[in-house]
Amino acid sequence: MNETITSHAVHRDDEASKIGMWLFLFTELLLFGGLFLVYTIYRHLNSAAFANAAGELSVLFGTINTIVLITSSLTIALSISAIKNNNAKRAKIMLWLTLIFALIFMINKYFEWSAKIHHGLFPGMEHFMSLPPGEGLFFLLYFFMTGLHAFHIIAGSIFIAVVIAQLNKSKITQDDYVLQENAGLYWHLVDVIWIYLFPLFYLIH
Amino acid sequence: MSTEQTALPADNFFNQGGKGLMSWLTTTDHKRIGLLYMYSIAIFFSVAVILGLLMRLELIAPGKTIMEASTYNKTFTLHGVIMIFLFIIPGIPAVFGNFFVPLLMGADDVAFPRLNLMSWYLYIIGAAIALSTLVFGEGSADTGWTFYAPYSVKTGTNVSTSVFAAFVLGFSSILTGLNFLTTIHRMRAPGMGWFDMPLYLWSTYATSWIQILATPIIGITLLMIIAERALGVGLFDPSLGGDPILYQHLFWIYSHPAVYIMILPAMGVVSEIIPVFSRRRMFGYKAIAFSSLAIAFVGYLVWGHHMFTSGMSGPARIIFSILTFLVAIPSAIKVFNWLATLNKGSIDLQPPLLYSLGFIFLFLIGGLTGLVNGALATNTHIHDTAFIVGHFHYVMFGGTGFGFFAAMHYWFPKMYGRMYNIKRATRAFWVTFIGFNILYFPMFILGLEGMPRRYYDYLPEFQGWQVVSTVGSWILVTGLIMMFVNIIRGARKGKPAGDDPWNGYTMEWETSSPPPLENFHQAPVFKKPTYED
Amino acid sequence: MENNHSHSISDKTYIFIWVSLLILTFLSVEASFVHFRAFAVGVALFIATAKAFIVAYYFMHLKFDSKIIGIMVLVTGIVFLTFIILTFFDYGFREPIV
Amino acid sequence: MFSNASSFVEGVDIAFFIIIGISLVFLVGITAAMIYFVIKYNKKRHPKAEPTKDNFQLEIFWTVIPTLLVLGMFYYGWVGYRPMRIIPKNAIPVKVTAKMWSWSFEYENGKWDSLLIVPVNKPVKLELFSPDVLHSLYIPAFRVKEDVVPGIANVMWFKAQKEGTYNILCAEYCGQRHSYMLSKVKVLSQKEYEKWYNAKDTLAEKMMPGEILMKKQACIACHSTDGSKLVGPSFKGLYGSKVTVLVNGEKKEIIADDEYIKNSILDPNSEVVEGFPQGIMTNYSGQISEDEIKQFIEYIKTLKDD
Repeated sequence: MNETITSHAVHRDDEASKIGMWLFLFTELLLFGGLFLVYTIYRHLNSAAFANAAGELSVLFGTINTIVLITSSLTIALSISAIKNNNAKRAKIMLWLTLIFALIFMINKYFEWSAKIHHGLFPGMEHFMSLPPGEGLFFLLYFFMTGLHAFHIIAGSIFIAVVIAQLNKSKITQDDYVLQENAGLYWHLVDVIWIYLFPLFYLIH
Repeated sequence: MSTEQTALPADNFFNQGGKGLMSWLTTTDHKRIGLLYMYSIAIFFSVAVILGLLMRLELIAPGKTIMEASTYNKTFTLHGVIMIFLFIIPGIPAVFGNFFVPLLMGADDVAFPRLNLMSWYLYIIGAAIALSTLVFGEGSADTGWTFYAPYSVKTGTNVSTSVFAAFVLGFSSILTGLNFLTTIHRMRAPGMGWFDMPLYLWSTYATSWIQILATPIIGITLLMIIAERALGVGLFDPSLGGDPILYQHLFWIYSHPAVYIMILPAMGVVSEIIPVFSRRRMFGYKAIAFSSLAIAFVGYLVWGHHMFTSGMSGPARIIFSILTFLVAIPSAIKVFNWLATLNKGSIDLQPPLLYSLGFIFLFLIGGLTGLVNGALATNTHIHDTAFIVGHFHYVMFGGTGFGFFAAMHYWFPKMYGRMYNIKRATRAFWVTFIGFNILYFPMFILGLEGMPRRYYDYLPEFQGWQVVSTVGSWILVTGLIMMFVNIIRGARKGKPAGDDPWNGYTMEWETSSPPPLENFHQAPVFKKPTYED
Repeated sequence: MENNHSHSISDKTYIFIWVSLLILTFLSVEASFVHFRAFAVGVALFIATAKAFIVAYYFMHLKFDSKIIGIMVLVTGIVFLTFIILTFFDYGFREPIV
Repeated sequence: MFSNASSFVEGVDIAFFIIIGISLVFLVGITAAMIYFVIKYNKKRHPKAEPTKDNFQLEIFWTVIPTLLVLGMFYYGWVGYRPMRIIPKNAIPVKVTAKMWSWSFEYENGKWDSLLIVPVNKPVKLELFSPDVLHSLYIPAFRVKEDVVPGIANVMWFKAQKEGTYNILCAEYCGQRHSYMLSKVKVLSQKEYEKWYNAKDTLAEKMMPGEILMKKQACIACHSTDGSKLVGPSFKGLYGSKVTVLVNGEKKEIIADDEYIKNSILDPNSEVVEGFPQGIMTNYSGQISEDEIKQFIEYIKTLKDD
């Protein structure tokens, strides 16, 4: 992702960087889009099994993680408005907060996943294989989609860490903060995807 | 190269920006990256042509001729994977797009040059992975390039590796598209509005949108195949609630628009060439520009016509059939506008135009036989037969391939500053063109007679046309060799071509040939071209 | 340089947006305990879309960015919806699987 | 004009001729125009091009005409296709099993054959079933084709209108011996058909139960009974012989006895004979009973080396 916003040319075009980032986000959206399509069709074909399986997931865990991610979206938005006001220190604090929220999200996810794996619900495990038709698909998609999402959280966190480093080197300033803006865009996208994952997996039963 | 070097302008991108392999492998110059793509694509294309030749040879007689059935199945899979993912999809955009998108708009490079180089590396890595299946593991996949589940999940061959290669190549394709879109949005020369853009840029613009929005779907689908093969959980297994037909939906949601990734750039090239060689402005500029966008959009809506016999629901078959017919219209509009441009022009039948007219003829046959595929009744008969093989070779090779050759002959003097031998190029065209038709036309007849595709062996009654087709393959390859030898000789020893040998109007002809590293000696300003001189 | 985004959102507005997202989240959770039956999916997706819109419009600055980005987002959304709708032309009319 | 081997031929071929007819007009017209322009407006004869004048009406004209034409083509395509999806109630049901790599056809009275035998002028409904991968049942002479999808109950039908024998081919790529997945459809007169249908199963008299089973289960598509090597090892001389198998990647020599054969049917990938591909054979557990396995072994015992 880092590559999309670097340019060797002498002239700087922030608008181009932003368009490039948005285009990249579209591909990310459609990458998940393919999975959402699979989810939609399989839910349509196995609605009872999906509803049953969704009952296994903890609404509490999901809700906490939703709040955590929404809040992290707020902090990264605030960090951008801080750098706009030439407050690099506050920008950094807000980014660190975002990273902490990302960490909380992942820890939460870790406990959630290990609970499921403990119950043998991971694809290929014995209990998983004995599930009635459709329920296995639900858990498969659950692990696939939340796993891919978690992968994006990690990628986004690395992106944010790079931004912090650049802030430390004063390479991001009040006049040149498009990298930070793009990190924000990426992070919000991760949030938007979760906004859909949350009801689809935890809430509809 | 060295003796004639003096004849070319000294400040060209071959000389500037360093010499030696390393300077090429680390370049961010869009022209060099375009050439890197061209050289690598030429290699993979040759490999796939050889595989195709071997397949044709196998089919010259029923029963075993030169290879076992399992080898044959691997051969047509690899032929398909290489031709689709390594030649036709990146072909025109990555070679001529990289070289000429910035030049056509008077820019000094693409928007993200380093990303551009990364795309090439991803392409090479993907290609290496695809070809590694030849050497390592259980051999290359034997599923056909479509990787249909559940066979692709069951077979013992190395499907996961092939599929992963396609995934990496898809990523490369996305990044190229992203780069072009941003470039076209942001880097047009001062004064060049959207409707002043050369038509090639419009077709690239439409193509790039497909690359951005469709490719991720195949990416995730291929990941699902890998997951299914690794975990064996029944993602497409009906007894577990899945559905094998969903795989086909996902596959064609990408792969049908991908057909337009392949053909649109070729149409753009032809739209550049025809006005130049008939000395007049393109007839119906806006119609062509909009038809590119229309093709890109309607192209998203027609994937189901690959699945008319798959067990898809009745209403879906009907909807997809109507939509399929609609996509024919923008293509027809383009053809009529090209014709209208030729009419009353002052036509100079140079090799680029010859290839463009060859493109129109072959694409017409491909497109019109596509109508047979789109109609429900006839599709039932010819689906998955040699008719389809003939049809898509006319579109993909006759269309995109000839578009590629047209672009090569058109822009060659700008790229190398030299000219190839025109007479030899014309001769090579005719041999290629004739060989092409002898090779692929019999497939229509075979298909109508009921010869399914992907058949290693066939009933004796089909042999006559199979022999004709195989002989055609030899003629075609002769033509291709003649063409490439002529091009390579031109690049090494051709006469200096001058800056604007075709008397072209677009901005790439304003700079010297080959262009300097920074493309233009001074920042260009766009002026409306005066066509009729 | 066109870097001076004069039109920016105040921190207060951001916090207001954050609160509204939280409210929507709770609404969505609450709604899941009421049995809407056939509408459950619709309600959940409607609320999710409202949230996604708020995030995109304010947090992702679509409100202030050049129109072209908004159009691109719209096109992407339409293309994705088309995929789903057309696929349902198959699955919506299938005879039941045996 | 049409062969009329089935009731669909006419509709399909009419659609074909309409589409190809219109296409030919365009192909010939456009090609002729290209050649004409290149000659007439060659720069030698016509050194100065006339300026392009856009003509909006012309653009509309050549957008509308193709639109009408293609909608017409769609219509005829649909008309020719519609009857294929309307299955007559009185159609004779035949259960088709497509397996790697053979066809089998089972009738209502339990009669079974590897050829499709149908009466002339009677609708026949094929219920398509596949236990392994995708196949596609294609009868070119009848202009019909439908995929055989595992787990999905696809059906197709046709009414043969002429006595004779026609090819059945598999049109969806299904692996190594895809091109050998062939059969025939035999169209008999009503009388002959009834005679065949009501005759006692002659197969049962001529063959051992294990041999019939082997045909039904498509074993012989991969395993020969004459010693030739197909996808799997031949059954000839198998029983009691020593075979080298790979168990979890390790070589092991075992005797092909009852236990080994049974295991090879129910868990085919645990002991694969050296030199043969892994993962190809379908797992038959749940599809074959204990008794059937015994019949099967009895039959293999008779296939001795010469």
